[in-house]
Amino acid sequence: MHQMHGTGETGAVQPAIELRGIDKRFGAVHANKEIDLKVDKGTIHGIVGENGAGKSTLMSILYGFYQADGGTIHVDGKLCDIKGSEDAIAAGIGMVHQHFMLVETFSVLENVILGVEGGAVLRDGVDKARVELERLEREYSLDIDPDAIVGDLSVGLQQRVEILKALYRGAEILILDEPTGVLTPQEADHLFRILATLKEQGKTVVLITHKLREIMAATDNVSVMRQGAMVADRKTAQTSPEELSELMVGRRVLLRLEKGEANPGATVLQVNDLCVDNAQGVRKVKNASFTVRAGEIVGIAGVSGNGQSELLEALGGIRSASEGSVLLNDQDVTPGKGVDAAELRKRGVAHVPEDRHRMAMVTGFTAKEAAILGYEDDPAYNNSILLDWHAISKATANMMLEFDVRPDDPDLKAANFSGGNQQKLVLAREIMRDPELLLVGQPTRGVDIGAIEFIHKRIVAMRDAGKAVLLVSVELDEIMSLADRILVMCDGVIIGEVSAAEANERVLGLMMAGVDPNEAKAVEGQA
Amino acid sequence: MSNVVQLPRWIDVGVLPLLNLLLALVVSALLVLAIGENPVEVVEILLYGAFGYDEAWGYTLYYTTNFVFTGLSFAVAFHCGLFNIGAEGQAYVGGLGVTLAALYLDFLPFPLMLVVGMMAAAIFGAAWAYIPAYLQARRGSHIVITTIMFNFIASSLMVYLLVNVLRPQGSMTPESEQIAEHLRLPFIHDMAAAFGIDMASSPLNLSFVYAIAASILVWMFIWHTRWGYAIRTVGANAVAATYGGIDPGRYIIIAMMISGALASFMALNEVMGVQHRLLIDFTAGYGFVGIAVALMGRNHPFGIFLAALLFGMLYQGGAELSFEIPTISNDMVVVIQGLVILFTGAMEHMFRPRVTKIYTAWRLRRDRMEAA
Amino acid sequence: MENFELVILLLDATLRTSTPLILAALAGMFSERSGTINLALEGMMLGGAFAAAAVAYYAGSPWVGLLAAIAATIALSLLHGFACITHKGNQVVSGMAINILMSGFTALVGIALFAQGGKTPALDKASRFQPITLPGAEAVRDVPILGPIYFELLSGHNILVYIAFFAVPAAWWVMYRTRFGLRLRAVGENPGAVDTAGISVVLMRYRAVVCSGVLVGMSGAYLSTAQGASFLQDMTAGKGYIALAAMVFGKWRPFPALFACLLFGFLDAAATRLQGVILPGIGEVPVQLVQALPYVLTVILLAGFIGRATPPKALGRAYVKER
Amino acid sequence: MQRKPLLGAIAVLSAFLPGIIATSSPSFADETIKPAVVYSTGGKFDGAFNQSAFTGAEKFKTDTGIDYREFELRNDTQSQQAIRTFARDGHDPVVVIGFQQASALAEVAPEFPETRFAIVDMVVDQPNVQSVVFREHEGSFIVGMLAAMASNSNTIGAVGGMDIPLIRRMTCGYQLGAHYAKPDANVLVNFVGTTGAAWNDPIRGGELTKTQIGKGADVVLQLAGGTGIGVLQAASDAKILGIGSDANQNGLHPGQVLTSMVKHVDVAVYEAFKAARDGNWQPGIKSLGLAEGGIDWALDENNRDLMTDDMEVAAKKAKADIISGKITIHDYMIDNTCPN
Repeated sequence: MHQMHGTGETGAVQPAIELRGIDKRFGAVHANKEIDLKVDKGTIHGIVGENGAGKSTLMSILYGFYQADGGTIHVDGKLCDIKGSEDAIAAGIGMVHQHFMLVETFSVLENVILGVEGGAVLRDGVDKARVELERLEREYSLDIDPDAIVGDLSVGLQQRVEILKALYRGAEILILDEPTGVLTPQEADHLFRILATLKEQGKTVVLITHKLREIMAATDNVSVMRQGAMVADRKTAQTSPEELSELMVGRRVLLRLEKGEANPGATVLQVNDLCVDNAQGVRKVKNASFTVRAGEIVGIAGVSGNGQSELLEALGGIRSASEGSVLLNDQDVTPGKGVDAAELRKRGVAHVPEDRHRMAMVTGFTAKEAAILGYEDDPAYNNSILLDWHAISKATANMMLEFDVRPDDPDLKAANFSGGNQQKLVLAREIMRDPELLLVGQPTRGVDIGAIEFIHKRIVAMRDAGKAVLLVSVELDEIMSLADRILVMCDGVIIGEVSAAEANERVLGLMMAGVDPNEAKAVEGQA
Repeated sequence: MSNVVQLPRWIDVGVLPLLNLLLALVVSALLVLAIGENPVEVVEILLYGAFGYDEAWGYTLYYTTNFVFTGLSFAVAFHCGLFNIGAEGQAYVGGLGVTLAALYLDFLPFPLMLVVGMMAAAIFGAAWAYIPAYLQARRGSHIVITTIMFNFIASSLMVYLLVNVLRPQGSMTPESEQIAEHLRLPFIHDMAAAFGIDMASSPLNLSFVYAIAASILVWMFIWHTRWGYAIRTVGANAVAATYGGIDPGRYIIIAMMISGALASFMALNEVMGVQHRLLIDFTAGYGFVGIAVALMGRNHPFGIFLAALLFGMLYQGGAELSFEIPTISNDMVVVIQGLVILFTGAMEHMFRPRVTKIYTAWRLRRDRMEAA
Repeated sequence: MENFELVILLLDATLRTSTPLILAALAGMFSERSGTINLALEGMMLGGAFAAAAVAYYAGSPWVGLLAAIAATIALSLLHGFACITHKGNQVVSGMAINILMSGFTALVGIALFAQGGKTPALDKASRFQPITLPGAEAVRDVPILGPIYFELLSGHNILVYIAFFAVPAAWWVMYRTRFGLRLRAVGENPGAVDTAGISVVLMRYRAVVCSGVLVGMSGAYLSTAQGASFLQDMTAGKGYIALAAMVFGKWRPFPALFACLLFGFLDAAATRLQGVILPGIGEVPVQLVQALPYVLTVILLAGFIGRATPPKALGRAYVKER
Repeated sequence: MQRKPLLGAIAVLSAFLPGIIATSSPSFADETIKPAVVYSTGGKFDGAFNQSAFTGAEKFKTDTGIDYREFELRNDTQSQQAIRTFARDGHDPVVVIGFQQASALAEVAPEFPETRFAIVDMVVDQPNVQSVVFREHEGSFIVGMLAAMASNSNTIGAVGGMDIPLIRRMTCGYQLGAHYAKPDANVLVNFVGTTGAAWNDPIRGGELTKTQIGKGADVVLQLAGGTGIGVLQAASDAKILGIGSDANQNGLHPGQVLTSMVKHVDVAVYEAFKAARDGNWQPGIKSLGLAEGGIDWALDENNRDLMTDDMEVAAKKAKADIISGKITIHDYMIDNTCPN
């Protein structure tokens, strides 16, 4: 691991950014509560917090994407009235967004000059920009072809374009919002080297992440946010992951869920050499082979975007297999040829997808309508031709009772439930069908703390009831605390398997980067 | 988590559409003033023309019949997330189906023809909708553009058929032969006369009863069957539909074919009910009125019926208008129609924030008073 | 030689028929490349045609009419923008609304102003755009081959025809070689990128629909004050939709759109001339088939059978900052 | 057996019944009639066919002071409602303009046996309908002669509206007339379309004219209702001669319109109104041609200078010959062919 501990040379210098009492509400949601923040010049400053803690909102306010309801922003000691991105850019602030703000059909150069074209006609500006871009590339070792079409570049390179965009605009302060979410560990390391170079050149970097590993590795100072409030500022050298995670969550979390030994039975799911392509025809899952047995939880770990989503979607019948086969209780259920989500459900596969909003919920529907998604053909919900809304209401009320969904009103629009309650409703819908196999992706993403424990317990209860569970999560903690066996995916390939007992972050991290499991364990042994 | 204030239904489906309608009417009234006529007089004539005498009612409901069908057509596709701009062409081709059935199967007894005519219209209309639906579902072709194109293609095709195939020997007008007398839909006034009720004669015919039945069936289908559920799921969130095992492509095709069939039922009214032959451009823009009707009726059959009645009134009253005030033609009705689509369709969000604010304030005050 | 002359005549007519299509297709392109669907071309063209004819009649000058047409279509564009950009309304619905609205509105106002059943009075020579003879046209008239090409085909059109053909490279240059064009294309692909670059998405899209308005205004004026001599009810007769089809057929690019317009214009010109003509060996030409060809071709293109038409990525979506 | 004479008497009676009613019913001999006109889709300001009808109605209004009601169709489906509305409101007579409305009238007329209807350009066989048809080919024959004589290029053109026998009959007469005057004249014929829209598309009309001019035509006849405005405009723009039809269109582009084939729809309307008022209205077919003054060619101050003495003499002679039967012109509608 590339290490970059804080140098501690911060002190009396004027802070590059100072936020005082920033306050922001979205309707009923208090996203930022009177936030104060100081970022010293020439440092890498981390901001950590759970999903939904308000980190991105805060940075979007700094970048002029949103207007704060209250508070002031000072850049280099001067009060700045930032009304839009153009003001932030003028103040020397650049931002690399979580979802890149790039025009995919444009070349690198066109993307870089967008907004600072240097004249009404492109030609003059473009030539100057090309020279300047080459200088920046040399200076920060950001190698990239200025004429490449951005859509053809890898995610890592696209991120470099974003950084170049900011530098080209003369940014002295660079904000990166969850920059490693889509990167492999190696790419992430490269990114951190770039950030170190930036720091050496005197730039200030603000790094938003929820990954403590990155904070410890890359930052000088760190601020912690929890539920819209700024709860602590620390020098990275003087804190520990344990302290930070406690600050983030607000209480000591049980990293290991109390659960009994697994008692695996017969093989329920058998996947043989499965290949899955995405809509563009790019192979995302390459020859995956594994089994899931009754009474065990198999976890799939990996950096997001390495094929786990496609694998889960294929097993759920949403994507077709390009090659290979899938057996469920020894019967062929290879997705595609006649086997879709409906067919799999009939055979006892329940699926809690990764992206609840996009997939498992229709937010415009009422709770009871959402509660039959995928099961609308069920005779229990139908009279001869008409839907039996009375029975559906009753079933929904039952789900709400069993899974503690609040408010327990089957006629309320799904959109009016909190994320945790929506997730509980989805789990209820899928689990209460008593399936043979539960596919579950990112079960606690965007879910409040209280609900996480509940959800974890229900998943373990499924296992203990002798069901097979396949869990996909990018949260290593979650994988390690829930899974009995862990498969690691990298670039569409299942790199290897580790038992829950021998798993730790280091080994999994190396495997996620594509290192062979045996080698990874050996490296771990040396360390 | 959510910051969306859920407005009660009576505001959502009652107050907001009415506000938008009101705005459309106010703008129209200003236009009438600008032309130098008296809006009050115009409204009087409109209302008199629509309801003032026995026969007017019949005409109003006759137009309503068309608009119910085209409105339902738009709504069914809309529930599946599709903009079917092609009702015009689908109804046109549906008319061909009815005509062919009536001309070539004229040996059938009337009760059988009732069914056969309806099926012929439905099959032709659905078939015309099938191609854009298939292209949208399986090849991702934008259905708005393809349905517009198909309106024009239908128009060319029908001109060709009417001029070269269907036009009887020696006739100069591009229209088909008359369909046999015993195959025509009975007029409501004739049916009433059979029961000894005296009604003024008007083009209102049996298809009005069809329209009401179709409204009820569509309502049942959309909200009370699993297929309707599937269609709504596809419309609201196609990814979730796939996740749930509902093939969006399949339901896009189903919804569009139902939509095409509903649009083509308009031809029952026009061809079997009133004109008794296939005329060039018999659809006369009624397909487009369907868009306004569905948007105003919030895509609910009951709302659609009310909106169709409103437009039926405007059409019939508007015809009267052009008889009475030469400076105002029935183009006034077209203007109102455009404004209604603009305000209730494209600018539907204009009043919502303000109404929400007023409603929330009112609720807060009420709650506080109750607490006190 | 006779056939050559026929071809020249047909191409000559093609130029005249394509002109309004070219202007409107470019108009559609400006709007759609910025992310705003413009189904309202038909209605705007109609509005422009009416304004041009009515004002030219009173003012006695086609140029004043042209300005009026452009003013009218800019106003309609702003209305479309107000619904789609400001209120984030449905762009398809807004377009349809404007088409229907203008169909009624022009007739209504026409009747109120002129009491001629929705027509405007016939314009005299001074109030219409007149043919321009290009320099040297008369001189080369009798030169074989080149003479007819220059004299019949290229010379003798009115100024709007030349403007339309000049507008294509101009639009290309603006779109691909200027700051405005870069931003306009960017806002149609990823408005977020434009917003974070410190440029107002809303303003950018409004500017794009205004450009659209200027161009479609000219195409409307062409119909009523250059090609024709008065406004007639619904005189556009679907030309706005054909232009839209040509723009799609040209994959939202100026030069391919030009060729699509020429093709569609040619088909229209040919169909007009083939009406009721009995060709030896073929019999009567099914003119309706020729007339339907542009639509059929566009559908086939959209179906992906002859190359893919990829619309701008953000087309049809109002820009909402994501949370 | 004994009932036979009675039946026969009824049969004979009923054959004359319309006539008897028309002439003897006192309610029909009425000074205060409420006449109405339903124009076809071109609208009353089409500058041609409908406008001619409008002129006739207006003339009746000025002459008698009796006001009338009118309606312009937006599309053909409105026809029935319009006719029915007038009849129901007690309007009588109701004059319907254009062949497109024939089937609508055939439907409505029996519902109002007391109302007197008239239709121009088509025959509707009903006891209360007067059908006014014109022998247009007689007029187009004469303007064909004039066109051929006025042409320098020896090529003349005609642009028809809708491609129907009614218009083919006129183009045929035009051809025959041209060849009568100049056997080697080259006659170009084009049609705008096959639907009602062809009557209202001046831009297409202009386009076709430009092509004919390109092919060498220097006299072009319009036979296209509202579309014809575009034909004459294009002819005038190109500084060649146009020929009007239906109404006298010589004044539209003075000096650029050779003559007009006048079809007196105005007279037909006026006569129908007047006959109804005077109580001598007759159902049945009324065929109008040169002899009856229903068809003519126009000579006035606008085209005086275009007309040579030769031409004028020839036209007048031909007119006399047609009336006298010395020249018979083939009627295209008899066999759907045109002899060459």
